[in-house]
Amino acid sequence: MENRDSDQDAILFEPLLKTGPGYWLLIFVLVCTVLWGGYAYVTQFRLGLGVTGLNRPVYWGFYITNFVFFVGISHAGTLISAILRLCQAEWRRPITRMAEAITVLVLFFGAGNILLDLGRPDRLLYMFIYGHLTSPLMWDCISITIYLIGSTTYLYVAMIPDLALLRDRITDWRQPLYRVLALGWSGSHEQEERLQTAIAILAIAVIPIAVSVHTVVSWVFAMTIQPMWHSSIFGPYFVVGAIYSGIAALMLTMILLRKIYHLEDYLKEIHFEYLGELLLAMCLLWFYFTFAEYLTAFYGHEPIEMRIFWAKVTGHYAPYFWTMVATDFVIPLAILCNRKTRKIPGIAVASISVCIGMWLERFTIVVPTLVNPRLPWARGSYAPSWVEISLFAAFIAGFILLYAIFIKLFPIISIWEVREGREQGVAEVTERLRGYLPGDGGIDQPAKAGS
Amino acid sequence: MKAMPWRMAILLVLCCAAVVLGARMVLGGWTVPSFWATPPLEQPIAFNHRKHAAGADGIKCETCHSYSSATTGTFAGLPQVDTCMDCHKMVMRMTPVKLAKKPGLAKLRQFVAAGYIPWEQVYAEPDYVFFPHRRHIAVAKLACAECHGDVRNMTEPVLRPVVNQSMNWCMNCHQQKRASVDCIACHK
Amino acid sequence: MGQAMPRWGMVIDLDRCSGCRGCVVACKQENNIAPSTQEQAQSSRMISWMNVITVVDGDYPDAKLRLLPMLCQQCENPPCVRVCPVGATQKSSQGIVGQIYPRCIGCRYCASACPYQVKYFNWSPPSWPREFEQSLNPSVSVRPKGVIEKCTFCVQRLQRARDQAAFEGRKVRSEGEYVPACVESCPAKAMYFGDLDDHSTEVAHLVRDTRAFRVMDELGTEPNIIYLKEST
Amino acid sequence: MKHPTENQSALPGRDGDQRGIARRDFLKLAGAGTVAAAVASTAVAHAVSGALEVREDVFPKGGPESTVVSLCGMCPQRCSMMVREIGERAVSVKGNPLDPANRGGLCPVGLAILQLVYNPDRVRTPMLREGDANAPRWREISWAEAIALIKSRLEAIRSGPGAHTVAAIGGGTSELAGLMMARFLRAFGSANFIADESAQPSHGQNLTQSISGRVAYDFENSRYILSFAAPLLESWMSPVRQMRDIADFRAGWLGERGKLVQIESRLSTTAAKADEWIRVNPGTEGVLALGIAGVLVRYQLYDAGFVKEHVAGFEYGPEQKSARGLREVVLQDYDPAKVAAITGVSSEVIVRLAHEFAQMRPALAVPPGARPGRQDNGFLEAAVQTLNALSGVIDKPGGVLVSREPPLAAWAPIKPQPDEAKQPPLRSASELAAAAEGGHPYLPSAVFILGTNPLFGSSPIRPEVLERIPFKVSFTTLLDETAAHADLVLPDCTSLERWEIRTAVPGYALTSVGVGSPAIAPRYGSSPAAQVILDLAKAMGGDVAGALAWSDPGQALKEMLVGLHDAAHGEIFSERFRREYTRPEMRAWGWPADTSLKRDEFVELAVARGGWVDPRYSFGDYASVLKTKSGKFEMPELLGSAPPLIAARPGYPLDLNFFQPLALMSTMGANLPYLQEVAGAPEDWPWDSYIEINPATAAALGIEDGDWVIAQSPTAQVELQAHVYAGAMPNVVNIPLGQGHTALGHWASGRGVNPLKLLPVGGGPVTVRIVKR
Repeated sequence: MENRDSDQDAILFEPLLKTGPGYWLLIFVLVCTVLWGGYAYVTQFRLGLGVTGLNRPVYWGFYITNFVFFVGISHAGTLISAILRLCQAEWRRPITRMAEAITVLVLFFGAGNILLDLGRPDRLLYMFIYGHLTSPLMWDCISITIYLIGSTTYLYVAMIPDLALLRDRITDWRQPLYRVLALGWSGSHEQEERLQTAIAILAIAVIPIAVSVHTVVSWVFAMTIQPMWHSSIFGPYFVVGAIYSGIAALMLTMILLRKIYHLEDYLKEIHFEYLGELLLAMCLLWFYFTFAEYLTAFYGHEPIEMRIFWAKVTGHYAPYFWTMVATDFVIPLAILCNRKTRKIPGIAVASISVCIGMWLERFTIVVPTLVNPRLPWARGSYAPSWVEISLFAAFIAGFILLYAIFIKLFPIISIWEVREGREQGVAEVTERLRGYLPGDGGIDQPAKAGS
Repeated sequence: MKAMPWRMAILLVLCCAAVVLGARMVLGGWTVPSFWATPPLEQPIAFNHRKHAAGADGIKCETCHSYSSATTGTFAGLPQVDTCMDCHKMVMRMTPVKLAKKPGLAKLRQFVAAGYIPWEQVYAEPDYVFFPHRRHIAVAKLACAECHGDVRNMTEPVLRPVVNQSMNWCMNCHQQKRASVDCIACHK
Repeated sequence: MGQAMPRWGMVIDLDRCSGCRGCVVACKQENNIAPSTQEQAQSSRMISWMNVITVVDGDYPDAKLRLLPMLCQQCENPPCVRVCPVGATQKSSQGIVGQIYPRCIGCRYCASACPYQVKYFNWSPPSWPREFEQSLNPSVSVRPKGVIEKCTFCVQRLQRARDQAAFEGRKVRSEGEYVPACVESCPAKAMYFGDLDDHSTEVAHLVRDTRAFRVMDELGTEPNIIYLKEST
Repeated sequence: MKHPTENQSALPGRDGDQRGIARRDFLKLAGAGTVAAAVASTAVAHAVSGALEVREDVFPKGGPESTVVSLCGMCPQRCSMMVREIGERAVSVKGNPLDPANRGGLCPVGLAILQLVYNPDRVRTPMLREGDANAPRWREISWAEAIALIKSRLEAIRSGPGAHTVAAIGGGTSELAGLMMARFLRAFGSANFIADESAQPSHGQNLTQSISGRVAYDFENSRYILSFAAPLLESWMSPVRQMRDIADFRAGWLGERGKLVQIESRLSTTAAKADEWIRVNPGTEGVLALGIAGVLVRYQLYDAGFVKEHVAGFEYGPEQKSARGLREVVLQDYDPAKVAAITGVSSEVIVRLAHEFAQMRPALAVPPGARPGRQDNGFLEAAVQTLNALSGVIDKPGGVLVSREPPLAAWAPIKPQPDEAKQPPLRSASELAAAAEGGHPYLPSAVFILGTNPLFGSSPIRPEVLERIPFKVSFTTLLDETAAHADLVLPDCTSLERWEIRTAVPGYALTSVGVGSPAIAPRYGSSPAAQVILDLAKAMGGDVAGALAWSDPGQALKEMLVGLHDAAHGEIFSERFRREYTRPEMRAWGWPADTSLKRDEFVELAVARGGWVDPRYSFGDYASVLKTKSGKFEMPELLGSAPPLIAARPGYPLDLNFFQPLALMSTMGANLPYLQEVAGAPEDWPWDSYIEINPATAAALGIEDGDWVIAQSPTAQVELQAHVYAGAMPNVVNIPLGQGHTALGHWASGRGVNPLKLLPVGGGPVTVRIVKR
């Protein structure tokens, strides 16, 4: 039994067992980038934020943009996989793990950007000692912490059976780690049930948390009275954007891993088909919100807001703004609408474009407002310094690095879920279908499927 | 059962180390109570407070720590040569033999020559705190000992704060005495 | 205790102001603001709690130039205080918005939230030529790098005035006894300072002037800096 | 013991031991790791927190506090200021509220004075120049050596070319040193003490009333001020006093709101704050003044009584030398239409101004004083004073006054030296320059320069002139351009470190004496110029020593103050003055002096309070204000001649206009960072020079705000940033003065440009062209 299964899913164990030179090369490059970033941060730590491009009145720039962006990406996993789990979408099985991994790992870098942005990182603890709940930044701090804990637990719990598998399979130095983490999982019926309930509860819990996170992130801006920030739709607007970029990031990851580890058998066209449609939906939704946001500003024609509006539409930030519109709306829409282009290569392009676009969106929300503040005679300008750019690069590298390590320690596709699907999925679905259909369903018992 | 292999061990140790280090990095700027943050000081003279100030006819604190007297400003002060010399005039006349018996006075004589005594300040308010002595002594009628500890009866020179003057400590007293608790009542 | 606290406020008469920027220099000298460099000035990182903003309207020959001394407006309802995650900026019971430098974590949220742009960030450590350190004012702390600072209405002067008053067993006089550096040495006597709630004071009287206005009053921040517009 | 993960999910295990052992190891290791890390981290954490702290020595040290009343030395007004001290350190200054001139106010320059006192670039020891001025090498010498050197040189001169060939310029900001130096020279045998010409607009009075200096404008009692490009709220005579009085004047402190009209090509700070800004072609202000005069005459709007009584040369008459009186001149040559054509001010406006000027009495016209690059100074000032004569405000409230000498006790007379009479003394900087260049009447053999920097400004004393004088001694705080050309540089100290006196506030009629006592000891081995002169005198011995026998300048100063006590009117600075100076009767009678004080008490009190004031002014005392032969206000004849107008040179189409930002009006201001930060007026333009260009002109030249441009005159060119400013007149460019030092200190030297080098040698009008870099 065991062996047959293992042979069957052998390919899923490949990444943990074999490591090619390409991998080490990648690691080397990433580590170098991260170290460079480290150097940049030490510089900033020593000399103060003067080494960035920030100034008065542009108090926030790259760091805050990246913070919003990364936290947005983190909505890929937990939210998606939780939703898919709850509505028992069978096709979710190979996706959930890699999605949740993204969430957990990218969150560190989201929160990390706040640390970068602090003038006195040594006083970070004050947020916990003397925290004032009147400040949206405090709300952020809380909800992100909860989200991090929640999604980590969610990832871990759903991984226990696989860890047990590895414990029994892998005999090198990693075994003790698995032994500890597997918590002596034996796959007994009782354990199965407890696991299922745990996952179900977490899945339900995680969704509101995820939504709250990016809502609160948006409130950091919306709660001020600054023009083009002080908007009530910012909450949903940001959440939609987050999920949008999240899915894009997820599909990108899927495509890469599929290519590298030959997972064609697990990540099939149909998965991309479905996710592609989901992406398309988010794309339209995002456009709806963006349109609403800018139309209100334009129609109201408040001079203070209009200065920013024009700065984005025709002024200094027009290139960023229109690139955003192109990469976030035009390109994905064009690709995803068309069934012919809604194939893996097309989707890859769309996902990349969306990731870029969503970063630009964050940027065009944060900076132009600060550059054109209310005070009619105060003008600013902002260009990131090498420190900010290096740290951005380092953070992306850092994320990929962690992800690459994760792949070497844990199966990137939830093996047990796939098996479960294979063993019970079909029967369940048939059951469900029968449930939907009038009468007894009118289709005869699939004889072999169950046994 | 086989013990945990060394790779595993190192991994775990590093993890913990990373966590704790991170925590400490964050704690770096945290206000550390002066009495264990700073190493004990060294005073130029083994000054015996009790000998000078004990008893009903002892010298008043303000007599030597003159800045902090009720009449003048905010800045804390330490006695200077002339303050000591008001009483210890004979020091200059003492023979080396006599002085040998009184090492403290021998030192004092050197300092008289130098013109000042390099006292180490034990209770130093941070740069960002406004603390007027007279407000507390003359107006609020606090005894010196309340904030400085019972220095009056110390025989050893003061080497480290007897009282840990943290902000909470200030605030508690201010709340009890219904004094202002505005941040900028004291922060400057 | 029981009695009403004073509400310190400032009136700036633009009809008298001649835009000499004496207030700017007086403020820097009083509050230990490190001299800037040309680089800092050009990258708009110069710290100057008091600024004289200039606005040029119209074109030659009908060009008009307005000069507006701009400092922390000491709002009754300050947007910056609400958003501070650690309570490093707070409104005192006497109406002064204070900044607590050793508490500030330097997130610059207050600065982004302030519609008047009068919160200044220490982008780099303050530095003086050794000689200049001689003229530092001990009544004001020197700010480290990485924290926000702002006009405090020269709160150090209020502290000393309160100290003196308490010593003499009275309240701080609502006018004249406590005066910020900028007001003190305005050559045109264009600035007035006092307790806005005490109707006997000159400021309280001037606030009722028909020329009185407050910058961006529509935001409901209720500044305690009141300007008198130029009469013609 | 329980394992944390057990709570996480309570799953019964298959293999108890395995699990148990694993956990135990885990915990052991975790524990070990934690301990190790905790220890290691302590060091790290401290290092980190240390790295983030401010440098310890920046903590301002506390100490006992005191306040000393001193005088500001940054500009000729020399406000009385109160210096706050902590221990030995001066930590802040504020205006002395009792000083009638500044009444508690200070301008940015004065407020920044501590940056001069503690300036790192201060001269720290006497220095002797070796090598030529262009590549000077300085040898540090002791004070004793310095004194000895001067002594030997002076004695050589006395036996050689003669004592009368020694000269001194300065005293502009250190009056006491000036008095000492003058006395020293007299005792030595020379009368060549040249007081600093700080662009005082007294030229007009010189022509019309033949009085110079001590000219005052009674703004606060005026109701209408017609300012002909006078930077009243910027760098004019006494900035602080003017700002205060003009603010009072505009606010209508006598009940009626005054009107300030600024006639200027540029939207300057003064123009911006004025009630009306009249845009006039630069250099034609004088013409406009005469145009207004013409209207006054034509419509009989002038003060006929005053003109009849006290004005000579108003119309053609027997006693008249010239062919035409002013009346004929203005009626024939300056009818509104013609004036409008020249000045660019419409004739309606000219007529309106004239009527306002005639109706809103007392109405006062104010000249700008000498302006570099403008030749019309004499003409303009004469024209302006003519207006004042026509409105009859000469020596009347709200008019043009002459401030009275305070009754200071004179020092003991000195016995005249034979040399002194040999040759006529040199009376002005231009005479000195001429003498140095032409060597006649004689070549100055030595010159003392006291706290003035002629080589930087538009003074006739130029480097090559100075080079011809064999021995040049400079008393200076910072090593400025002039000091760089001196043979001997003596570190002078700032006004806060020395005794100082102020016998008059430029342009202010109120008789007052300001007294400054040293707030802190002279720093960096500097010594007050006055003290050095005393030491030098002592060294010289003989009559010189006898003439300056005081132990220190303070003593000499107090000797002068005794006179105020004996005068038995006026009073020491007091609250009473602040309360009552606004009452007109004060100006009529003043106060009975407080005679209860003994002489020394009086002096001490005067020093403690900062001075003495006498509010009395006897108006209409024409005997003392009209010093002309005729005893009348004489209409200057040069008005009859054609007005000096600037014609743009072909190829250089843009008229060049200079203006002096308040922040940099002091010769040393450029080396004070706080002043560099507020340099530029009216708009901030910190730390650099700039050239104001009208938007249309800039567009025509394809220049945008902030572009680097080159301004070329026929003789020179400067490179600076363009500031496209709607307040600049089309085809007129404005450049601020005060930047472009080649010496002075590390903040000032090499920063910005000194636009005066665009002027042809010896001044004179100039037009420029602008090209993009």
